[in-house]
Amino acid sequence: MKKLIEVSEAIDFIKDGDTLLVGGFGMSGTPLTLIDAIAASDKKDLTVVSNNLGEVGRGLGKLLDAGCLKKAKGSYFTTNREAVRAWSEGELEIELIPQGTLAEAVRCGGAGIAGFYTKTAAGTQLAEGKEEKEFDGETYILERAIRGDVSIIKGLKADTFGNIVYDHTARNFNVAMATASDLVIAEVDEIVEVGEIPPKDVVTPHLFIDYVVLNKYVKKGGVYVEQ
Amino acid sequence: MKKLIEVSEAIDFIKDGDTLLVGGFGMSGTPLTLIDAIAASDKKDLTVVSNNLGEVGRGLGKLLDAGCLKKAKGSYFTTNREAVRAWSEGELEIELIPQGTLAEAVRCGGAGIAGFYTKTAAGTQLAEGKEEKEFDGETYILERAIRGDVSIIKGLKADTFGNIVYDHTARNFNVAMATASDLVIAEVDEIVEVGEIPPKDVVTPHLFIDYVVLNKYVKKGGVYVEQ
Amino acid sequence: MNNELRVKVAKRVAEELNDGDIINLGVGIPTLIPDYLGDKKVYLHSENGLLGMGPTPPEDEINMDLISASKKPITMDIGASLFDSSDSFVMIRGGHIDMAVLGALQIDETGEIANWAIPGKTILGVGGAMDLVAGAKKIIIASSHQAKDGSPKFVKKLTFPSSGARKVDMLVTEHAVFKFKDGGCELVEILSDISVEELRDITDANFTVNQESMNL
Amino acid sequence: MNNELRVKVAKRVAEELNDGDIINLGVGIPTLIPDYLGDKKVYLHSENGLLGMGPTPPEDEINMDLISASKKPITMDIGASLFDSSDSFVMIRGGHIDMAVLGALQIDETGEIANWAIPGKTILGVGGAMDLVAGAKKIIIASSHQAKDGSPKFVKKLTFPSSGARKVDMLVTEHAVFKFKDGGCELVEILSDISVEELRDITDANFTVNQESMNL
Repeated sequence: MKKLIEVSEAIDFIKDGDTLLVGGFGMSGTPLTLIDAIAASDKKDLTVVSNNLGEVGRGLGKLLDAGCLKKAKGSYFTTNREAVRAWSEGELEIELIPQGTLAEAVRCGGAGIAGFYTKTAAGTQLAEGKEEKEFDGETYILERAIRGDVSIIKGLKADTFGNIVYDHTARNFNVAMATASDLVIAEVDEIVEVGEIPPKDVVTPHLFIDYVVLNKYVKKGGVYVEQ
Repeated sequence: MKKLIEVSEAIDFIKDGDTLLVGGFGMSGTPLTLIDAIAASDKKDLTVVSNNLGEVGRGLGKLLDAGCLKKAKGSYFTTNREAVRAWSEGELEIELIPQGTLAEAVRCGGAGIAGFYTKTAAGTQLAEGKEEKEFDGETYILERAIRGDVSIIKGLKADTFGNIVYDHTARNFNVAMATASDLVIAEVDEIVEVGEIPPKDVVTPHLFIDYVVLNKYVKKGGVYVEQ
Repeated sequence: MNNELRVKVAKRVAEELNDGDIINLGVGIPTLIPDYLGDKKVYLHSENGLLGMGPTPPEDEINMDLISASKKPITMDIGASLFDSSDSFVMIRGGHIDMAVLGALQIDETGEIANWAIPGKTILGVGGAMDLVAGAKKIIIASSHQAKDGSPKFVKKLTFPSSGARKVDMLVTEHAVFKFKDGGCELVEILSDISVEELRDITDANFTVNQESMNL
Repeated sequence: MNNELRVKVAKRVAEELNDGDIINLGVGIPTLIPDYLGDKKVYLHSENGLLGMGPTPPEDEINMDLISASKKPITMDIGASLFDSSDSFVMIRGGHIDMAVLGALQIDETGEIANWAIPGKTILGVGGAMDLVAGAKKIIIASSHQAKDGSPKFVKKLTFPSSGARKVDMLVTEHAVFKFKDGGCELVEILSDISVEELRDITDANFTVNQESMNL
């Protein structure tokens, strides 16, 4: 498979200061192997866009602990008390975005749409500094599209072209994140022959995927563990 | 199945002057049975939003011939020369919208998004009267969301909850149209027991569908024909 | 609030749900509601990408890639469907959720709520709260009547950061049920042995009393 | 333009396609390209909702719910995927199509094109033309050098309605290949027995001549 590369090669595409879009919701659908490799590298000043920042010492939490991060954009960071601490001590910038706005902003980033008007958060602290506009008598705020330098996503399977399917609710942010960076790397549990995923079942078509790496973790008892 | 109704009941939800969102691309994925019933009714002054207006005397072309239409919004009408004639003689208003803008505007209509900025058509005749805005040095135009009073879409199968799957490229505009009206009616070839469509295969979840009707046409030689 | 009172609130909210409704349940009391629906069949929406959320699986069937928005393992009901986050919020923001049942930190007398941040504390989580407030067709708040320190949660004017301009439809606490309409609030039912006067004592918000529904 | 010349243009454009490219082909000459790719494997995107468009099926396998954007019956290549129109235009507008090969009514010397409407005629179809012009990573125009009436299509300034501000990358006609860069145009190759001077006679646009690639 031409797109299949080693994890070490994959993270070479990430440069200091890059914006990284990372799929997942909590620990589900998180590219754990790629994150491990980034945490073990000396990459720094990364901005991570992801719904959460993992948990303490797990998932994206490892990037925080390893000192790779400058900033995190997402909807919910309180599940990682280290993120809260780092923010309160000025070690980490945080930008809080409503979950639906985050999902839509990333989709727009991949869709050639520069911005969109939503009612979500209008009139709240999270709308401060954002343009307002009335449509049919209601106030909407302008949200800008979000794009990244590199996206890392987690699929269940890829075929040899790079078509991706996901495990149950692990589609979450992976589908949008896969569309919105200059370079997109998918981590998967398994690679199957092209043709094994029927055309109607493909969730992320291969044109969005630049490279594929294999997950070093295996699922046991419903949870990914070291092999 | 609670959502299953007769075609005659279904079209009773459509009132004179309504805006009707209609799925399909050319004749593919077009709710032919519902269109027949509307054409046979005395409904008038309808605005139809659909990529095309069928062909002469076929699909949405029947609504034109039956005098049901005031206006058509879509991306490509030249495949129906009657639509071209009706427009040039002032019998039909036409609003031309780039295909991608149409798809996105309808999706936004169903997504609680009032408008979006796209580069498509910026600087062209189709952008006349539309707000422009610069993002990162490029000109985008503001496109407004499109909503309807009633959507009529065409699926391959519905389960008894109203979950829908489509035949190959017949997803086209049906998926977005199913989200963007106050009332949504799906025409399908077959109704299957709930559970027969696996959760990962559902394309339009049942929460978007208010009513389901059965297609009176059957497919022979790849084309829908009268039974 | 003890579990008995939480169940009381959940049961009362369950009465408001209609057969066939699409429901999104917030954390806390709302998660108790599915146990008290009786014969009513509702469809539970989980914002991380599932319509048709079923009960917790047995230990040996847990898959942490089939979870709720609270990140707990779940199952899928028959007729369920899976989708990604952007499509999930099409449903929420686009008005396709019949009812959201949410907790709140404060509710003001117009029905505006605060449910994501306390001033002076770290404000690092909002999740889907604001999207649900902006988009659900109907919103019921299920909450303890007072904060843990005994201060009123149901106030004249929010002092905590608002979750959005949209007003909720109903507030159910262990003591009472209130409905919001046209910028005002009405007491429609008392659920404990409290009197209307005692209720006013522990409530900062102004409310009128529906004489008919209160049998007064 | 006769079929031989159309094939010549298609073959020349085919040389520009790279193995593994995601390609969207407009109507007319571009549809001939797949026959001249040799060993190169490209993926054809059809804006009505398919990546991996295969050849026309035999008569008895036609399904009019598996069609191209030109509404012709097609097949699916191995590894194909199906999606709806809004996702399809995420791909187009979002810059995920490596190359669009389109026809044009006019091309100006800066690379701006007109390919959807003729002034004074009914303007009732645009389809995905403007989305492709706005979003494809690279755009090649495959066209006859002159209009049917012999008038130049390759002009100084568009007189037909523009398809968008975005400039195309290359123009291939039966006579020549032009590249567009920094608002100007360069002749890089002659494909017929025409001289540069004769080419200028049938071309309204100004162009420079690449001495190196022309072996001058």
